[in-house]
Amino acid sequence: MAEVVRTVETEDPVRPLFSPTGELTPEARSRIGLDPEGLRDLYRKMVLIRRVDQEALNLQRQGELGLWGQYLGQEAIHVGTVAALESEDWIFPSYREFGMAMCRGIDPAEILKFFRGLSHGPYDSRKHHFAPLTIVVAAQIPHAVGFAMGSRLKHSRDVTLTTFGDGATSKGDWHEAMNVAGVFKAPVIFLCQNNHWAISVPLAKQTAGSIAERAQGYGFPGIRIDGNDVLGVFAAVRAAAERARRGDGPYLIEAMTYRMGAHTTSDDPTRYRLQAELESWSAKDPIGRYREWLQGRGILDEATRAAVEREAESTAEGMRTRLRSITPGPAGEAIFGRVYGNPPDSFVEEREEFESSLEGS
Amino acid sequence: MAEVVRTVETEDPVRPLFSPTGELTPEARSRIGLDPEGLRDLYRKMVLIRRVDQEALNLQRQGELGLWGQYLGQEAIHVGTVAALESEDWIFPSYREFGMAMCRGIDPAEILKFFRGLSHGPYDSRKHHFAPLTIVVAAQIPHAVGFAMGSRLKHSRDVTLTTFGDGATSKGDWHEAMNVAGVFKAPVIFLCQNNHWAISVPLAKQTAGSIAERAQGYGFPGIRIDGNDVLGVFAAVRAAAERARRGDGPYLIEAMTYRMGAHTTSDDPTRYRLQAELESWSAKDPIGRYREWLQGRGILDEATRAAVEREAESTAEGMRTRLRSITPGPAGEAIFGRVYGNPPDSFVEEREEFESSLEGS
Amino acid sequence: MEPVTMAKAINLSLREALTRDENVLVFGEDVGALGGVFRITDGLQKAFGEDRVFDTPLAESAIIGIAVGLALRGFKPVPEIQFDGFIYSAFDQIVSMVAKYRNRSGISMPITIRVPFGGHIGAVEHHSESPEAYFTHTAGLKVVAPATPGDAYALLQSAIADPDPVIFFEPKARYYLKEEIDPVRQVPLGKARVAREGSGVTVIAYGPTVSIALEAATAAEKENMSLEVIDLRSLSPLDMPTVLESLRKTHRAVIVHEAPVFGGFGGEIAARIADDGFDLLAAPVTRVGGMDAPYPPARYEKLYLPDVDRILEEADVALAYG
Amino acid sequence: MEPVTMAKAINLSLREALTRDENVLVFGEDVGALGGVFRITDGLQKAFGEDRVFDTPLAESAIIGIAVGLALRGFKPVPEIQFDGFIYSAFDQIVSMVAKYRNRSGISMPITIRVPFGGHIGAVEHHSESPEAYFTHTAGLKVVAPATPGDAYALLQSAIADPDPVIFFEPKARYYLKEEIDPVRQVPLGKARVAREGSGVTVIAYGPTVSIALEAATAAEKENMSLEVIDLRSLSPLDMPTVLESLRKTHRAVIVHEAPVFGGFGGEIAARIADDGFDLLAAPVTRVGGMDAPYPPARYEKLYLPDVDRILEEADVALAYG
Ligand SMILES: Cc1ncc(C[n+]2csc(CCOP(=O)(O)OP(=O)(O)O)c2C)c(N)n1
Ligand SMILES: Cc1ncc(C[n+]2csc(CCOP(=O)(O)OP(=O)(O)O)c2C)c(N)n1
Ligand SMILES: [Mg+2]
Ligand SMILES: [Mg+2]
Repeated sequence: MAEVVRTVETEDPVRPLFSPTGELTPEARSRIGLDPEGLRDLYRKMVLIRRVDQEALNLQRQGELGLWGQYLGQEAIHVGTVAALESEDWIFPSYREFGMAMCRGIDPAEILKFFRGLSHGPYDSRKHHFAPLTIVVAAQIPHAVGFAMGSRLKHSRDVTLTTFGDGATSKGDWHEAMNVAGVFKAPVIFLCQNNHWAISVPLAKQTAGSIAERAQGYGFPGIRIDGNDVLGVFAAVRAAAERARRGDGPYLIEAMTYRMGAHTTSDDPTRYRLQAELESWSAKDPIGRYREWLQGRGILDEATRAAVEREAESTAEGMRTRLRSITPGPAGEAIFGRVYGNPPDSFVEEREEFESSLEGS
Repeated sequence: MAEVVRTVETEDPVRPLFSPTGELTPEARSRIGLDPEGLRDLYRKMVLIRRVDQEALNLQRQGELGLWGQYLGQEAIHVGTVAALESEDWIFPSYREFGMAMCRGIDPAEILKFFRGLSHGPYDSRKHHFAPLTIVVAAQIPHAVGFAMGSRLKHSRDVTLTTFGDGATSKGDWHEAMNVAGVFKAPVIFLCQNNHWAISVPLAKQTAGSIAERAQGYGFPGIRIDGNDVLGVFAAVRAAAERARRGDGPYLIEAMTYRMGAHTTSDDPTRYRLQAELESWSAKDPIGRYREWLQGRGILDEATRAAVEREAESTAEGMRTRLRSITPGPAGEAIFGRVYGNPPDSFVEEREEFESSLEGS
Repeated sequence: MEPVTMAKAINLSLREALTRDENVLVFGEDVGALGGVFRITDGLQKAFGEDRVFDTPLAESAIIGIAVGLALRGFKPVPEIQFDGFIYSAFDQIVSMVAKYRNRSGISMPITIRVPFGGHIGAVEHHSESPEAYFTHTAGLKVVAPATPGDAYALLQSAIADPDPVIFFEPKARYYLKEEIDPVRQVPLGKARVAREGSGVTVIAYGPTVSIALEAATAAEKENMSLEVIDLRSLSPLDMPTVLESLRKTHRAVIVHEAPVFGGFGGEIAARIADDGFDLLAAPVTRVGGMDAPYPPARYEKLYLPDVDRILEEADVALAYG
Repeated sequence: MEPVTMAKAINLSLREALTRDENVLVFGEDVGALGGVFRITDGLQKAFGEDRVFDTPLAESAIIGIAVGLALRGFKPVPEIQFDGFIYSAFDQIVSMVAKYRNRSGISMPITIRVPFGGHIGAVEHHSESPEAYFTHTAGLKVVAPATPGDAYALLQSAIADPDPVIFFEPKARYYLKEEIDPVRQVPLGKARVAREGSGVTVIAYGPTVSIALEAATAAEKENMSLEVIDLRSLSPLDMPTVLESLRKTHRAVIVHEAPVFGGFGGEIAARIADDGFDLLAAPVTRVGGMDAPYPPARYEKLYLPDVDRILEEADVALAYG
């Protein structure tokens, strides 16, 4: 029997950085490898994306967007993750990663076309190495694995990261992708944003087990960390990425956080969760905690802080203005334009008929 | 963070019965709870189903069956599992569980109708508490979980067992079912027959991880055991079943064995595996090992052994004769008879037309 | 009884089923405390308890898979798939298991799979699909799509009572249509209805397109064109007698559904009319449907979907034909 | 070059593609050392290495899902689904991702999904399905089904070269059909062929039913009935011009496929003929297909499937009509 018993032998550079409960150790924090400018930039980005999140919510309420899903409370994961990766590393997001997209330099007004009902995929994924937002839960996870397998085949050093929610871990695609990644030692990082809720379903009804502990069942390591600590997220993703770059294969990071807002603007959380839970998590707010840490070290002065607030305001303002100024593209292009690379004649005719019928009306 | 860290707290009555490498401990073996008659019956059943497996192979070669998939080498799992369950406990099999079906008292000649192309489901699942053979890998696993959830809702004490191969553990359905079972604490036993191959794909290319260790990720225990030891299988299934009956929820058993034959009669294993591997496993043959153990304890004398051989011969002979005597049912009934409980008029008409067209010809 | 919305009618029908038969179970994503994203199951968990109305993990294939096991255990599962676009990951369990299980085992599968479907709600991708043709082609399944609150109530009763699996498509854009419903009125599976009598052209619709067809008929009247509107209600089995009956009067037909026309269910209807009704036809049977492209961003859905004008155009062509 | 079987022709076509373009990858269950359960990929792993021809775990959804990722990375994936009946668990990845990804992102998905399909091989359940209608209805996909070794070779070249996703259905019961093939002959997607000229009735077939249609034509000749046989080759896009061209001559059509008739792809063909070809028709377009029941046990498959007699019967009816 012994010969067939297999356990995870690959070394784990992430685990030593964290306490058993998933807190970044003081030593690891002190050796984070970011200069004051870099440390401030993490703060700046968290403030910016939170302000934009709020602005998008306002826009939805004012009828400018069909839908909005806040990431309020999950900013540390969005910012820490992108900062830890190299710009060539592709990210395969779910639908709540607006903040990550911004950190990749995508114009927030452009992304909002998605929520304004103007486009299923408004930005250039190849330019930003950021795959389209994916509505079908977990469907992007095997894509990331295939992409990472491809990177290996091309002997490229880039790694791939895919992120998803706690609910996504219940889907068959999550499992099939994890297992295939393990078999092919694909350079891919699985980042679970465990925000405790899948719409109205709490974590305890989503799974009776531990998500992070599942990794060993696929032959690679996993860890549960504090997802509201931007430096912890940065350190974990950085270490997991370096490991994957070295060719040591996949890693699963379960970042514990909390969905402070509604699932989306169509949702009413008062029907299923208690205010108290929310309050206990406000105390762990990723921005507040990090601000205090920076201030405690004298890395963030009032002037800088005020400047960041001003920048956030103008970013939100700019987004609002640009969004309002967007004129929808022509219907023919929007409906037929990107379906085929080599459109069949019948399809071209259908488009022409459609377009002439519009001129007609 | 601490509050969200969850680990498997339910007690595990199976683990203490086994050594770290999955061998039943001498103490557990001595306390197996079977009298000499019961111990002999396990031997008898293994011999019977192996002989019938050989007979079915012959029948296929003689053109009497369209296909045959041998379970040669996996008899200990088939026999030990059924012996450990109560007759009301439903079993949800894959397609290789002919031996289990026989142990449930199903006439082997009847089951062969499946492989003779006469029926998709030749036996009465409700009578034998044995679900139909399932060709779609892993598809039966969620059925077992739903059935077990139903047993709980009906406050019945029966437990459900589903069995599948190592390849099946790569499917999304396997994962979704495991997770749902954990959440609802369903009284279900997941029995993986890890025979090291999925057609031509070896275990190492099927997963880089450990199947048994995955259970904790779903909130219940799992164990890897020697699947060629009938008493080990019996003890593990019995203990897991008692645990589930007590309401402690699911259990995963990974029984290590080896597919000694081809995948099916359509397969040619010489294209992908070495004779040497086969030989190393012949040494662990479940029947030979158990016979020696019984003889060592004077529980099996030559007369009994000869009687069992004779019974096996006549069972095979009887199966062959009954199979040959089967006359296929009428086509109308075979094609249309069981599709709907409340057949639409158009469907009834189609059947009538079909049947009259047959009279025509 | 005052008028209720279709959403409420379905809720009442589920209550009735849960009350009448203790083996009826309602489950799916967010159907419990939340009452479903459309509030169709509102209050059911409170009324019938967590054993009979429960949330599942986010796993469509398992939702249908456990329904099969529960049916084997003697229950009548009524699982919900939250949106049309998320039924695809349960496709294997539906097509290979739910639809074929009785044929395989002789054991009935009284499963009713509720699916809000169709567009016109301004949603993001995957929330406006019309996948009915994938299921009408699957032997062993029955497929239903009500267009009114009353029919939704009654057809759901029939679906749950039926021993066979039923895919119950709810036109989500019509959840807020209101009408008085009669809880005792029975609507069997497989029976279409004439939603409006007419003499010129038969417009065949189901689910969300029935009200558009009726609008078209009203508009047509002003142009002295008379449209008869047939609401199929059941797609499989398909009520051809009612369709042909109408053709005997009009000799012309236009079929309307939201799904893309190519390979859509309209093709089956048109093919049958053109075969069984060959001698009745004075003009080609035409189809008005979604474009042969994926469902577009919300801003463009009205142009993608069938509307009154496109129906009237085809009716004009049919009347002017030959 | 001496005659080769369709199985060999597909193998040669894959070799050619792997040789010509280093971005072509072949993967799936058992395609490596075993060479596939039908030996279609025989020797490819040895010739091109484990990086380009590899076995995957038993996970159809992941097989298609990684194909999407590999396509994004610049590869041309040619995944195999081992049997028709096992494609359903990949349905979400195919319908929601492969088919719609370009529409969503502007990035092409040059993926060719090979699927042995159809019956007549005496197999157990789920090994004889004809799921083509589920894919022809899915905008964004192209669907191909060759009937001869030469077309299988050429169409696979066209499918792999095409920037769009193609479901490539291989008629497994015809894997051993033999003919000489010409590797330079090109067959574009979307072009049907007249497999046999005739004047009385047009028989429209694809994949496994083409040879049955040709047999029927031969048998018909003896009864002085002349059948023209059209081999569609591509189902989507569908070559209606070639079909209508034939109808102008025969004015009668019989459609033949193995899938159940109800909601099958024949409905789309019949509906289009009855619309675009309304004035050409001297008789109703009829369909010969599988029964509207799940695929039966092997002993009964010949009775379930279309055969020469059923084709001739419908042709007779068409000719005798009116
Ligand atoms: C396959 C699928 N099923 C259902 C839905 C509907 N839905 C959208 S988000 C969601 C919950 C997702 O929860 P989680 O994965 O934790 O992500 P979060 O929303 O918390 O970020 C559900 C059920 C979907 N989009 N896709
Ligand atoms: C969903 C699905 N995919 C592919 C197949 C074809 N197939 C039949 S058996 C098999 C291998 C199964 O291996 P395993 O689960 O280990 O069971 P074993 O045959 O070893 O008993 C495969 C790929 C199938 N039946 N179902
Ligand atoms: Mg969540
Ligand atoms: Mg195996």
